[in-house]
Amino acid sequence: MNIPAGHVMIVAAVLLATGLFGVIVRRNIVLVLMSLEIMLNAAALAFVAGGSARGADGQVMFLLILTLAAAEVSVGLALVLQLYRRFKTLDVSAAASMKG
Amino acid sequence: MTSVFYISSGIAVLATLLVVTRTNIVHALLFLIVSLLAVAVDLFVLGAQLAAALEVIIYAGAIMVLFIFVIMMMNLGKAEQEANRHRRSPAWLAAGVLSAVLLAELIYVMVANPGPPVGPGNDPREVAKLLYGPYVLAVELASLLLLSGLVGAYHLGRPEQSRAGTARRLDGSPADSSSGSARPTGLGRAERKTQLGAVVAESSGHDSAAIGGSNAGSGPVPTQEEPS
Amino acid sequence: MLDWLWVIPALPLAGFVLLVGLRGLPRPVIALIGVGSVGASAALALLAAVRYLSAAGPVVPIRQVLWTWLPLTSFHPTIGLHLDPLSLLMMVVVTFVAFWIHLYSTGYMACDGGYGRFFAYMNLFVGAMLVLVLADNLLLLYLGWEGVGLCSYLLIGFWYTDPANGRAAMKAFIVTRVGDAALAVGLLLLYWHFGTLDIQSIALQAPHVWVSGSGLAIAAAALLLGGAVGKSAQLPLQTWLPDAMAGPTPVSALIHAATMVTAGVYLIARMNAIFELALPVGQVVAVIGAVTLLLAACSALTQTDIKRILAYSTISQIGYMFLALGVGAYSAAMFHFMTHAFFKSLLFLAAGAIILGMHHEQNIFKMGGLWRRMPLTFVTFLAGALSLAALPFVTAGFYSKDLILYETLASQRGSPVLWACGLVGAVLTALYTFRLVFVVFFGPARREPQRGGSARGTAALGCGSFQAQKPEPPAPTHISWTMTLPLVVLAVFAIVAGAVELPKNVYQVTLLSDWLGVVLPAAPQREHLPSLAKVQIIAGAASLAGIVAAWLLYRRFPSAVRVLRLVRPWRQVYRLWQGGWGFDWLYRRLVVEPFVYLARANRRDFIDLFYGAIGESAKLLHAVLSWGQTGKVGWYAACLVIGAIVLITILVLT
Amino acid sequence: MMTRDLLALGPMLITAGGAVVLLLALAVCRSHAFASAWSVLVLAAALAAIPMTWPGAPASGDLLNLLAIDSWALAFWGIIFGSALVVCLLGFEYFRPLAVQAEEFYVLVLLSATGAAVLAAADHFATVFLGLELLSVSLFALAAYRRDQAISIEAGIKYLVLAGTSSALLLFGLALLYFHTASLRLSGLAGPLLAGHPDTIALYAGIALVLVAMGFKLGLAPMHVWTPDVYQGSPAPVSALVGSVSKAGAMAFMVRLAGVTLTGTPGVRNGVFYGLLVLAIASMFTGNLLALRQPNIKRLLAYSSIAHMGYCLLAVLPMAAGAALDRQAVFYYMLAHAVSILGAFGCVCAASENGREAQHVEDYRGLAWRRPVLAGVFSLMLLSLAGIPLTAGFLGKFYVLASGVRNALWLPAVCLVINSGIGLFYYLRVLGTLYQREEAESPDQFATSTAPSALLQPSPQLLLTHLTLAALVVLLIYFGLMPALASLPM
Repeated sequence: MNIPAGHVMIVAAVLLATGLFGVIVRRNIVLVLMSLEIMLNAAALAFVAGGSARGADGQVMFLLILTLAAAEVSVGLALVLQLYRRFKTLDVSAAASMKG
Repeated sequence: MTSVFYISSGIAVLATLLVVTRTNIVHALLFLIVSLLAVAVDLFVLGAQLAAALEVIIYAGAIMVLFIFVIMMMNLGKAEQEANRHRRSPAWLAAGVLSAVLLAELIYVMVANPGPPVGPGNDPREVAKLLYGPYVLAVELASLLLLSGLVGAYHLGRPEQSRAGTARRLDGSPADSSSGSARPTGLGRAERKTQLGAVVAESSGHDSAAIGGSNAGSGPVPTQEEPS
Repeated sequence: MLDWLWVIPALPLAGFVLLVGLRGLPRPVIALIGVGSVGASAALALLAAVRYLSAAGPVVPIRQVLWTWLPLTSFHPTIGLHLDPLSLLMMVVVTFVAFWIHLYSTGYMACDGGYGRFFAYMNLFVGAMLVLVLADNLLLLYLGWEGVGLCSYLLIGFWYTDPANGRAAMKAFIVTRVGDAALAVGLLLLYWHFGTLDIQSIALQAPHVWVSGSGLAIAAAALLLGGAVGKSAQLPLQTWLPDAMAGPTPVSALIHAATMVTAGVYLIARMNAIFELALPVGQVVAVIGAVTLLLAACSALTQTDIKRILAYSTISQIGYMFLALGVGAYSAAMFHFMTHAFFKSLLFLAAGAIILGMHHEQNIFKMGGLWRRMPLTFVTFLAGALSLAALPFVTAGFYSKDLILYETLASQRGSPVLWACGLVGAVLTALYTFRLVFVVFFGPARREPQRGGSARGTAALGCGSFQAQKPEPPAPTHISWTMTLPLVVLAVFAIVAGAVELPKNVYQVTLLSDWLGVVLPAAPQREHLPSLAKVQIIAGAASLAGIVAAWLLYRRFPSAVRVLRLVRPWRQVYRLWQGGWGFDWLYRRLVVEPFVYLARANRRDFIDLFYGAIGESAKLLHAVLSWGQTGKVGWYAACLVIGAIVLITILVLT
Repeated sequence: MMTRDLLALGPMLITAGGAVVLLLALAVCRSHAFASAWSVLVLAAALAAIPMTWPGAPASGDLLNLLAIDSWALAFWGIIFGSALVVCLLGFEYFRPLAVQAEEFYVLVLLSATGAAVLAAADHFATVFLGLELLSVSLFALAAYRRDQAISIEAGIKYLVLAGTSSALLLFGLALLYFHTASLRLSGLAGPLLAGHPDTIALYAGIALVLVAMGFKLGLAPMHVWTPDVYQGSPAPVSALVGSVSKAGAMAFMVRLAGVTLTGTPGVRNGVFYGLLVLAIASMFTGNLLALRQPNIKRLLAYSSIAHMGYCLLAVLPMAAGAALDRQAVFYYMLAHAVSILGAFGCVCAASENGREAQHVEDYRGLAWRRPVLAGVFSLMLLSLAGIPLTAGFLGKFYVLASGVRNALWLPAVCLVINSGIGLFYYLRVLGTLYQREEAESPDQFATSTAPSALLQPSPQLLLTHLTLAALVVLLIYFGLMPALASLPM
């Protein structure tokens, strides 16, 4: 197998940047959460790529990131419910009363 | 194998781009699942079978199901197309430029320092050995992390409490703490249902218990009441 | 030995904290805390003195470092106490006198609305003074110094509903601050040169670092003197003290006798090592003292307000102390400080009793014939007055003043001119003191005083019918034992306290000077010493002459004064003296009005524009940055990305 | 061996176990008082366990190889658990009148304190991110804890999205570092950086991403934007938690990171140094300028904490030498900051009535005449934040400045001094408001002996809050006068 690991990292970086883009521009809170998942997934991929030539530590980190994603999404979706209850919308820009 | 990697990576990137640009949230979600599956293929190619399996089972499986639940519960399909009309505004351009700059920097870094080549990958058994060897503390901490997510999701996702408490508080008079934090009474439960009715309006037949159950995500909520 | 030394300043401070923290306490509890803390402190101070004096072997200063503040750097300001004979004397006198003043105040202020506040401030005042006295480094001393200044401000303006009192407090604060600024610069100078503010190490190093008479030593001493002059109300910063009479009378007693004004004397005595290196400044000190004592005595002669007379007399007496310090007779200055503390506090307290008895009448010419009505007050006041007027061979005041006069002649730094000033001052002192006595206590009664000078205290302290809203406190209808006992005790001390140091032709006692000699150098003596007896007789004669003159002018031929006041040049002089030699007028013209004018003229100048521009640009930046706080999540995430881009760029490129 | 490991982990085990036990107990019986008392007890036990563990155990065995439980970590555990304890105390009376179910609050506080403790002791990428995330995930829910309030939900969402983003960046950075050094250990970084590793560019990029995440947690400009919104929207005890526990954990890790990554040839400053320098100066100015005219007291405190973290970085910058003095300065600064910010938010709690938080500066107008003791405490806390002598804040700032001067870091030191001046302006603005009279009142407040003393008779609903504040005042003065803790060996 002759994939340069740098290429895997580049794929991960592209996913990360795409996720960032999503977080910045999307107003739908569910889409923002999805973008977060994309970013976490990208980081997880990077860890596995980093570990492929070495011990299994990369996969352990992958697993740990997975738990993080699960925990974050559960709280995040609960917040989505609350947002919808308060503002009757999923637009995060509705929740921008605090500023200045 | 090499070509598989590049093809699946291409699919992943493409699908991800579609995720962040779609107006229809269900479409976006489907593209996200495609992206996750493509990444799972990448992981498999990299020799991380366990990671690939978990990516499919947990990411594309469990976690995405959570999203689907929420989307269905709120009946988001149509409403959200309106909210995303503002595409291709200057904000999108600026965000695109920012992300692109960051990406360019990262790619520059990776091209300048390509790092070691990809190795053969690791057996799931090695992962297991590590998990219950040097990483045992990390596993415990991960469980605490899940616990924390669970408690948080429970608290936030729990249906509204008796409205009486809220109304009294809005008046400014001190709410009676016992009724404020106690389990909702029968009346409260009924009210709760009506309130949820508004939330779950036109949802596809999930009752209120589904919210609590789906949000916890990682298991049953210990103090959740019986579904009515 | 004396590990508990820190308790002595801590007690009044704790009393302050308690009184401020726990408000709404019943009056007896307030009195118990206020008086008890100072009383306990005084008892401990006496105990410390006994322990210290009875210790075997040579007198060794005790140093107690409580803790080091800011220990990490080269600058180690310690919170430490230093006990040597000088600070011991100050500590004992301060706590002792302050205790009696506090006790007296429980009666005097009994009906005042701000009872708790009063005792809180008084305790803080004493605590700050003790910190000042016991400090082992100049920084802590400065802390106490400022604390004393703050308390004087609070107490002078105690009845703050009357704007005049507020103005007087402000004046005291601002005028002394002029001196404080000089002192602060002096401390910086000392720190700059010695790398420490520890008093003992400065005293040790000073002779090695600075040559005697070097410019820097003179500058340092002059700056310290500036501070001392401000605090001790000497020329040219004396103007605040007469106005400081706006406070309640016990406050005046405390300021004049024990705490504030003697701080300057203490500072010079404490830093004598610096002053010994700057003899020209010592000359200045002596001249300031001599001139001040004369000017203030003249002013005292013309005042009609009983408290103002005493105030000018304080300035004058501190002038004596400065004179002694200037000629190098440090222990004579401290001796006079001690006797002065007793008789001046006595005089103020007795004056307070008179003022209460006269329903807050302070004009002496509206009093008269009080000796019958208030016999106890009269006797004690007389004791104080005799001591102040330095009645020969009987009173403490005579011995201390005589010592100063003698040292002025005997010291190499003294001169006959200074001595003559002191002597004239002595005549004037006796004159104005007995003017006061004769006018107030003899002659026809001009107003019916309250009977009560001798009344035994009753348990229930009745108060007048006024309420606390009145700026003046309502008068207690009875003068309780708490007010008379301090008078008696202090009267005894005003007479006998001189026994610690007697001239050798009377009965040689040199307790005080031997004792203080450990820390304070003796004045260098001339070769041809003047005859002790001759000097004494002249001084005694001066005092007696003053008393007799007072009797003649104010008792025997009172019309003479009235006539005198009508004569044209005398009238001018009288007005000049009464106005305190016009210093207030001068300062208003020279300082206040130009400053106000400049401030008005400068309201919109270019420096303002500069600062305004800074302010405006800060506002502008604030507006820009606030605009960045849009509250939008997407923008916030973009900020994260910007941060990432910036950091990666910086880290990778450098 | 195992026993010693457990002992070393003791304080953390106590909080984690305490959280689980509390959760189980809540399944049986819900009681706010019990939950509060239990969490206070647990945190007190954790605090008490710290001296037993001191000065920390050497890493040994599987249990400890992910953490570095040294005196540094233990000292910060003291701050973290102590602050969490105060937050629990404040929370009891804050949540009591509210209709919100309050028991989970304590579980989450315990978990977040555990997370911060892990972060403070983290020596391995796994523990870095697990600690950080345990802290964050608990804080998401805590920030949104008052579900009945829109701004609380808003704060929760903002924090979730941004913390999620920053942790993704952190993870990517850690992955980069792992990829290029083959080590998941923090201390594994020093070697490659020193030895002229071929992939330094990637290493620095990875470190930069880690710094972004830590800067986010600490609220350093330009990653500071979330701070005011989260501080404002969260319930006041949670704001206090964010200001103390979360900052202490992140700063402890920041120093570890700086100690490893700033190493290099002495005198040669690498990119990490300049990165931190930019963060420090930007944070000082941004925080203070934003606070200048801020009318909301919670936002003002948020901005002030941005500036404070910038000040603190001044003592992190010379960490290359690893001088104990600089570490002590950072520790003392964080200690003082924790005490002051907890006290300030405690005052916000105490000033709030019936669940309505007194957020606006105007709410405090004339507080000194209504509740003089509270106003006095608040003034003390503000003075400490402003760095006025005789308070802990002054000594903290002094040490940090001394650290900067000792290491000839003139530019940030000058910036600190300038910013202290700017800072004084808005602290005094709030102080002035406290003492402004609302209307004419009786002239001699001090003397009215009939008025019930606020200290003797605090409103019974806020007894615990007042006692907590009193304890904080004592600590503030104590730390301001006797910096004994500043010379802990670290």
